[in-house]
Amino acid sequence: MIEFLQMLYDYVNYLGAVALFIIGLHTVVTHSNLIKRIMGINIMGTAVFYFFIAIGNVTGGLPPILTDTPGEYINPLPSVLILTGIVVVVSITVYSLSLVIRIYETYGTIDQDEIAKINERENADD
Amino acid sequence: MIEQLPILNLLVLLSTALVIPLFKKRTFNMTLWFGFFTLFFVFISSIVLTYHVYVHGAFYYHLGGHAPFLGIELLIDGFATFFTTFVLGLLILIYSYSAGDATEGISEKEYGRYYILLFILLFAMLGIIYTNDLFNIYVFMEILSITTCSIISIKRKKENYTSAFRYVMLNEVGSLSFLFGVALIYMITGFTNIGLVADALPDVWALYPANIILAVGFMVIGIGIKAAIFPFHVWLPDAHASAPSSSSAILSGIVIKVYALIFVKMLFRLYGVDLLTELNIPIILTVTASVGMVLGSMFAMAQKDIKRMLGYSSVAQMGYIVLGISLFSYLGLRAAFFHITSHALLKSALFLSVGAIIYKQKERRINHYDGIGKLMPLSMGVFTIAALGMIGIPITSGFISKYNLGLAALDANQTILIGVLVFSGLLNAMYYLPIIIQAFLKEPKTPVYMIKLEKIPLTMMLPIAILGLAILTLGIYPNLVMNLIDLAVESLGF
Amino acid sequence: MDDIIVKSITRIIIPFVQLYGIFIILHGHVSPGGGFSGGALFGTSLILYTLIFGVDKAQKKFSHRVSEIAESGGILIYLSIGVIGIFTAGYFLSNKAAGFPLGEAGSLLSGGMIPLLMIGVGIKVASTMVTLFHTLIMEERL
Amino acid sequence: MRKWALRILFFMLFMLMSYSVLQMPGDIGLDSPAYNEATHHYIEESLGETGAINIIASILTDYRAFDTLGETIVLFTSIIAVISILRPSAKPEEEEAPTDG
Amino acid sequence: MGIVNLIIVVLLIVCALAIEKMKDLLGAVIVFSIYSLLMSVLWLVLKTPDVALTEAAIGAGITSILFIAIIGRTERFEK
Repeated sequence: MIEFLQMLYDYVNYLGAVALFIIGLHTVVTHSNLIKRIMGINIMGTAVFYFFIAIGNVTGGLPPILTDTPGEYINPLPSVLILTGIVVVVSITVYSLSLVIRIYETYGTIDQDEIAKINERENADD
Repeated sequence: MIEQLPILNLLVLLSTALVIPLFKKRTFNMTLWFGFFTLFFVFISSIVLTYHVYVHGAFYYHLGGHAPFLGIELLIDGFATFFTTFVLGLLILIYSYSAGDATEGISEKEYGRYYILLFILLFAMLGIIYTNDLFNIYVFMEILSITTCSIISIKRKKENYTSAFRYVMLNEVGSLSFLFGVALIYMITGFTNIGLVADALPDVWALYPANIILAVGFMVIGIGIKAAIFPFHVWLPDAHASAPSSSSAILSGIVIKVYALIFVKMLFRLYGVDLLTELNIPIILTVTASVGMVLGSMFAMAQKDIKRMLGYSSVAQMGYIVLGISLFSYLGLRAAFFHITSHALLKSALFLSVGAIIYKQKERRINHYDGIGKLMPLSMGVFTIAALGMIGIPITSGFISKYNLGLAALDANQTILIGVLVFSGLLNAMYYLPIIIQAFLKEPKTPVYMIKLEKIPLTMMLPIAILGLAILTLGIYPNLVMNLIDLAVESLGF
Repeated sequence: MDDIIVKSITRIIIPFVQLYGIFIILHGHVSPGGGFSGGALFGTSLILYTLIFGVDKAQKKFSHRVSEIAESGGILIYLSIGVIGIFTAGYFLSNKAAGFPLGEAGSLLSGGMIPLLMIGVGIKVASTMVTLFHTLIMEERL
Repeated sequence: MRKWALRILFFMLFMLMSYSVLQMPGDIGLDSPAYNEATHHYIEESLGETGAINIIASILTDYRAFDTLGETIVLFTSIIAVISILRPSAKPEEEEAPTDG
Repeated sequence: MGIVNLIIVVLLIVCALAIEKMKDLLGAVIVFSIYSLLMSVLWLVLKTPDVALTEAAIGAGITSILFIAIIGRTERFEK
């Protein structure tokens, strides 16, 4: 039991990232509110980035900026990939937010289910 | 000098997109000609590249001159050059069409932006085909997903906003799943270069199987969503139906094919046949492809809007491509590649001719197409050729690809797949033939005010006619591209 | 907001935030930070200006034309520095091989093309953030 | 009902992934497979090859500068997309009532 | 250091669940901002200052501002 808990403690970063990923995915899939779904995408994104950072981590390591301090540096590559990733997710967020504004202006709601209802009603009228 | 051509292609496309907003007065014609020259230059240079690769073999381009395990690497081989040339050639046709019909729902102020997005889209597609680095694929995939969504939503209608929103959400889930897969791969190999990862995987497979299984799952699902492979196709019909016609042709004809190409690249370059066979991926893919082929056609039959029908038909046709890939054999891959080219031509021809009809008649409902063949003989004629190709009638390119698929299935001893192919062809016939019959045999309902034969700008007519000819040419002389396809298949390690 | 205190404090703070943003962009190669974070900080200062003084005033300072030029210009700087590499070293985006002076480690003028690229990225990110904010909060009007 | 089914499904997915995660290389540090010769090369040689003491900056804008280019293009695309959606169109367009297809 | 890490991870999960549960979108955005800040602190703990700085500026700063701007233009409560 202690060993298992110790193992969980060792893997806390990976497990946390996985949990956040699942929570984000759940938010995207189940919620009908569009802004909530965008938040879900953001949570998923940070979870993946967190996973990357956890891969690059070295216990007791130094930040990857060369100094005279003795010690091992952490793996710099994941951080670089993440810097790119963060900006990408922000761009997607901004784009979807602008879509939300337009959807609100044309439909008067930002709820996926209500939008589907409105669409159905209009198609029935044709 | 020839080694610089791939990067030059990318840079030329990119700078075109960047320079368009700098024009003080964005006149439509100027943008158009400027873009056309760019496309023409890139097309010529990619033909030169194809020839070079055909004669001298594949080569690598190391960005910044760094070794592949440090930096990013482009791989220019038969696979990349053939498909870039093909994509560019098709895009020139669609571009010329869009010069006449970009008006469909796009306001005049947006023309410039539409072409900026188009060039960035092309940049991303070329980049994604050239690159040999997993993370670079992710970055290009994101560029591709934003541009595809925005060329849908640039048409300011409300259904465009909702379908673009659904598309962007699913796309992002797909991209992040792919990135998670990349993380899992990076965790055990320490590389993002596809070649190096592929070398390392067999050793790692024994140590950390959980990583690889999860990574395969995430990556297949991620790209599956983007390529609209069967269970993940929900976004496609809405998105493709609501976009402007030229965009629909690009989305349905080219973009999902590019994702299919990444799918191929990932399966065969990254994981390799042995590992995937051990994970039973071929069987899973075969089953989903067969189900997708049948169900996609069935959904298509139920549609009243012609563009939605074409969208569902794309889902079914992606099934054919995945079926060819899932056989994991030389013949299967060859058939899949031929179907990618042939379906890109067919679907573009269908969307463009339907676009011409919508441009003229402002009508998208199928049951209002009575007698349209008499009013617009050329558009409807090309529509007929392409529809016959979809069904798989001889002398069209669709027949050759189905024939090749059948051969590949026989070669793999899976005779049941032939039954599925024939059944799916019958289903195709059931929804394409009525339109043709209706268009040519019935009398037009409202002939009074448009009795004149079609009067459509030459820039729109010419691409449609060329596409129709190309379909027939490929149907009669398939060997025109077969050599290049063989080269492409061989470059994947068969 | 018409509060005089808020306005004066913002007037004092904004130059410092912008200076800090520029500092982070220029010191990207010797300390944490770089084009993205610095550009985002610089953009945030302009967003603050917009929040306090209103969109109209902010748009006078940062018009559509300026933002268009800054956006394309940032990437074009990046590209043109990369293209130098093609001519001198044979590879796009080469640094040392292309003959950029590496300088003394740890000083501001080191790293060859790295600070130059960071400046391009910083311009791009800052202008993008501001333009996005303006576009998103602006009510539709003619 | 559907809500709970989905919750259970996601929980099972979580358990599955956690189970797999526990079999992954956990030795965070110098022995982990990701800390390979490429990492050592970045740490030891980057100063000589790029002249920047911030390794992240040297990878970001030298070794993998093409990714950064791609990323600025993502930003560029997103802003073009946002403007194309939100910026008011020309005056005559505006007076037209939104038409339905 | 491990304990700090653990606490932050637990807080992150709590924040994520709160974002999912909250009906008030403005509240959810504020929690999201806290989430981003926590994430950037966590990345600082994991010795990646560059990423932490970027996340603090972009994730906690600009994304939250944009979310709030959008909520101001649309609805505040989820149905």
